[in-house]
Amino acid sequence: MATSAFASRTRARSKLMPLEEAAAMVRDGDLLALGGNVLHRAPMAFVRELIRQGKRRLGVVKTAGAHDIDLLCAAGCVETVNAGFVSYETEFGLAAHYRKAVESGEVRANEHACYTVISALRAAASGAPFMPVIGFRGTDLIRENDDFRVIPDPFGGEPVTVVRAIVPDWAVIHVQEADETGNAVIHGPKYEDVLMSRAARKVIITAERIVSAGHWQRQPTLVDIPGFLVEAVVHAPRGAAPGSCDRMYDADLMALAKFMKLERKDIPAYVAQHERADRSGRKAVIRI
Amino acid sequence: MATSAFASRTRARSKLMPLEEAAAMVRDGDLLALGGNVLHRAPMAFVRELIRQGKRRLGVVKTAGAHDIDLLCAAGCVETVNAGFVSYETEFGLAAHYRKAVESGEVRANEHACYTVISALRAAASGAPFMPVIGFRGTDLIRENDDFRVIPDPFGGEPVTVVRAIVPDWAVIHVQEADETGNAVIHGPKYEDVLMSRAARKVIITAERIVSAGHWQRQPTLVDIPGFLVEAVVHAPRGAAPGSCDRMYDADLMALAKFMKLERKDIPAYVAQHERADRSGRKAVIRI
Amino acid sequence: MNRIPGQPKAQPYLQTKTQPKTVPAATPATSRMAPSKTPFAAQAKRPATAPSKTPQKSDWRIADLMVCVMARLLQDGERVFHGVASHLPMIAMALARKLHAPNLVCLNIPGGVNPPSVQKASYSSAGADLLSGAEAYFPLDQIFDLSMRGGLDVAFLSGAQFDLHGNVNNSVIGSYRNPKVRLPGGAGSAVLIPTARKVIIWRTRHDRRTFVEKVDFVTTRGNVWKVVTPLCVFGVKDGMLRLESVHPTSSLREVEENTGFPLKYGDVVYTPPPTPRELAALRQVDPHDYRLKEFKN
Amino acid sequence: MNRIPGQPKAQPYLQTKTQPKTVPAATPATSRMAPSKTPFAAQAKRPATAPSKTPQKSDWRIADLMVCVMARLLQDGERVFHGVASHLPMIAMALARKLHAPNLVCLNIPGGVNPPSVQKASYSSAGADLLSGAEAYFPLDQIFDLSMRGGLDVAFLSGAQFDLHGNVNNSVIGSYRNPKVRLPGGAGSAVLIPTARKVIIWRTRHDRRTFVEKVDFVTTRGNVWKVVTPLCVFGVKDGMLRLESVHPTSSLREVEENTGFPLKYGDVVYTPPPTPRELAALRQVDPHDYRLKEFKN
Repeated sequence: MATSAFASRTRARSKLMPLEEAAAMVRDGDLLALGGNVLHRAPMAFVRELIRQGKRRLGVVKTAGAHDIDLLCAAGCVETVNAGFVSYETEFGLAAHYRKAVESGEVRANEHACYTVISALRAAASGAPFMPVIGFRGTDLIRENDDFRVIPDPFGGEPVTVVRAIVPDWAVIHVQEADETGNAVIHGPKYEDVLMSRAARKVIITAERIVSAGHWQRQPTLVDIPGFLVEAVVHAPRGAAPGSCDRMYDADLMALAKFMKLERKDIPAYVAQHERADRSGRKAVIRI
Repeated sequence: MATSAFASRTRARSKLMPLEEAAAMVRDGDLLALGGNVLHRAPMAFVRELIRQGKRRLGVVKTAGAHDIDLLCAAGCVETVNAGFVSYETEFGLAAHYRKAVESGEVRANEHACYTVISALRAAASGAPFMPVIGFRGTDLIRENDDFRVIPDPFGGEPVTVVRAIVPDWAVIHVQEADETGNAVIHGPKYEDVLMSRAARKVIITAERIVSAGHWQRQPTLVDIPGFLVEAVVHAPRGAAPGSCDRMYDADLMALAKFMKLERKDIPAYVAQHERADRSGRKAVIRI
Repeated sequence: MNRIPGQPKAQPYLQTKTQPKTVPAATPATSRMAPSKTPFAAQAKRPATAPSKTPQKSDWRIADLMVCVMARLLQDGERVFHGVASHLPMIAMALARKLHAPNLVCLNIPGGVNPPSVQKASYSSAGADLLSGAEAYFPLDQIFDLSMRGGLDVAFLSGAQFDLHGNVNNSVIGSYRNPKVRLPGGAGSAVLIPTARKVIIWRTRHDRRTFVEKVDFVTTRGNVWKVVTPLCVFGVKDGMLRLESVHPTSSLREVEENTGFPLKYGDVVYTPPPTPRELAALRQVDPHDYRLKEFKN
Repeated sequence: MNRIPGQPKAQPYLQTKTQPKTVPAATPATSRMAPSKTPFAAQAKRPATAPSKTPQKSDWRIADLMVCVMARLLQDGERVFHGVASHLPMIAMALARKLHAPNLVCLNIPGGVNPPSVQKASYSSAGADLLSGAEAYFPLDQIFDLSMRGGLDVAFLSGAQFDLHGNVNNSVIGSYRNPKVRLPGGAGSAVLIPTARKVIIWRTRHDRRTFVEKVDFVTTRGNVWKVVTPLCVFGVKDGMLRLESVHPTSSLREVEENTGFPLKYGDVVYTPPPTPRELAALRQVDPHDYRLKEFKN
């Protein structure tokens, strides 16, 4: 194949930028889909940067969140959480900051089933205003959450619940590998991240490693997120810590245990502590 | 990992069976989703076996079919075709047998957009009675094809077209590699095959190569179709010929050109010619 | 520790083969919840590879019993799902696969079909370790789809409150808009409990705050099949929870005193305790005692 | 061969830089369709690597012109899709990427994002060769989704019949239920023409059976932006096809005589012929002349 004839391909605009710059694109009031699941591969460096930048009134959407949502709630950045589950699994129990913020009325918990989050994102990805969710019935959530309706089946079957599309302004996804044009590969479980990248208006990738463009040309089917969907690529080593990142590091349970003891007033100092590490990634591609 | 403690896993029931046996499970009147796209990776050996077994009144669903649908129509096996496109691309033009069968009224062409086939299969895969298809509007197909309705958006937007679920009785998918429990890997383009495997009631895999169980344990995310969804695995070398099968063989244009000259009466002899080759796969796993 | 006297040595333990002993109605109960946090000293000293042939009460803990009970409920070939914060079902599924259900299809959030081991899932039942070495990849969205189309046989789910009618609450204590306690949320249960063929509820607390007259909020209801607690097993009949067996460490009265709705029961039997074979397999499947984690909060 | 006299050597060819020459209204036309099957003898003898600096009419064929016209319609950075049986757009997309749109995002059914070459796609524009060596994987279902959510810039689509109002028929000649001719079907067009930001229709036939007063069946209608034929280019204004340029090989009268609906036009210009740079790049992109394939039926 005459790759040489297509030399221009490798000169595609680099989307690599500093964490600060990428986070600065998020505006107060934006709706963010956060990648990963509970303590795994959540974009924590990005979350901490949002807090350092003092974002307000954010919406968050995720099937099952933990430290990401808890921390954003602790910092007062959040207005609404659309999720099926927010908690630190067994080890650390409930997400205390999230819980308090909801109980005080500061944050609105727009509870979904994890699947209705998926369905709402599928609706967004396919441009549809809603998505049928056949199994979602007999729950008080239909009454309390405005995202649901029960409609007749035009083909004569039983009435069916539909969920309104959720279109995130941003999907923020932490991956193991990305190139500067935004092509990204998730190793291990992908959770809802691929779907989020299709549902959101814009995508920000934070990545453990920046690989050279053309890295996956031998196996393009491995690329989970094609670069043309991506707005920004941030080099963020240990960007999911203190959560886990498959093949890179496991969750830092000691750090999480320490965090559990923090009160709300301690959060600014907590995220400030992480600033240097969070912003330690490469800012530009080094061309050889 | 204590794999030895799980020795029973490798003793899972083998689903490997002869082509004849797998095809015999299909009953007259069944609805079949056929894998691949136009001349690529369609389950041609299986299709020819269906013809040899004299199946009748089959329904077929596929986004874009070519030789598979044409041949089934030539043999009089088909009642309804649900597809977005049936033709041999540029080289060989229209699918003459399909066309004649529809024009004579023998076969009903239930035309879809390729995407409404996908949406109808997505509905089936998610157990929903229908799926919204926002872009399907202004087409006479809504009037002529009973699979479509226009319904109000319960969230107050514009009315939206919905497509009825299509639940195939069988997805028949030709792959490069499968193990005897049904785990299957498609190399190259996957087309709608993965979706079909989720939408259909039962799945039949025909495979170029049968690999040992546990073959993908180092990279389970490579497995496109998990064995537990699969009813039968058939070893079918050159099972997509005269179409192409990525990394194995390209389309046999000479053979296709010859086929183009056949009339309907020639079809029994044509499929009989292929019988030996089609049934040449291994019938059982050779355990070492 | 409040445990009723151990079973006689001659009693057969395999639930499937024998008629378990009927529970005496007046067994005394003195605590609200069966403790199971601390492993028995005797157990801790026993080498894991050489279990006693004739188990005594000191051979097992409530966590062991619950896992074994949950494993016994699974049949070979079934497709079974566990979610997040689900160490007991995760281990029960691995145990069933090892014992009587070699063709069980174990499904989980990270998408590992039949993970070869659960030994690395120390703090999470949703991590990459459950995908590593698995047979295939079948992640959460597809598991939901599978259940929606009627293809999921068993789902293990939990919650904070349950009532007689099988309603499940994991959303709020108090009102939805102005909650006294915001709970984690129902996760997948609001779509899985209505659609999975059989739903097994487990909960490591059994008290009147958990088993209530009426749940504060119906997060979901549907095909609840069994409820496994530290005290007993409920089944469902005519849409109502019905006591099926009482654990040998508890009593009918203890269950009654710790349940906020009137108990329905007919012939109630003792839950057969873990057999030596079960315990041995359990030690292999979960050598690090992750099954105790859910009892720590 | 029916070709109008070649353009004077001094005429600038780059559409973007110059005002193309206005078409004389009375240019004679003698055939119903511009032939383009047979390459010019002169062209066949000319070494592909050394194109003439001053192209003559014999430098290019209608297939070349159509591909160049289609390529020129694409802007850098746009996301463009071609489907099955689509050699001309496939080559046009590769050509645009090579020439003026290096950041074009080329999408296709097999899912290869920016395939490095289309040189193996001899008999199909939907095969694995378009995925091989691509930058990423983004297959058909996702391309449709992308268009539904407003993210597809350009779709290349075709059909058997078109009318003044931009209706497209690729379903049936005659009635849907009882067709005289069953056509292949609209493939993706029924959802892409309404949703892609811009739709470019191409068709290698231009006659009164193709451009009709009223299509027999509306397979789809919507955002048709341009229609490229062997004779001319139509644009769309106020929901109606409007002649924009006539190929230098044709004439206004020829277009008129071969179009089944009344022509709408204002200032009609000649389509700028392929430039030497375009032709050189085209020979690199498509050295095996696959662009002629669509003219063979």
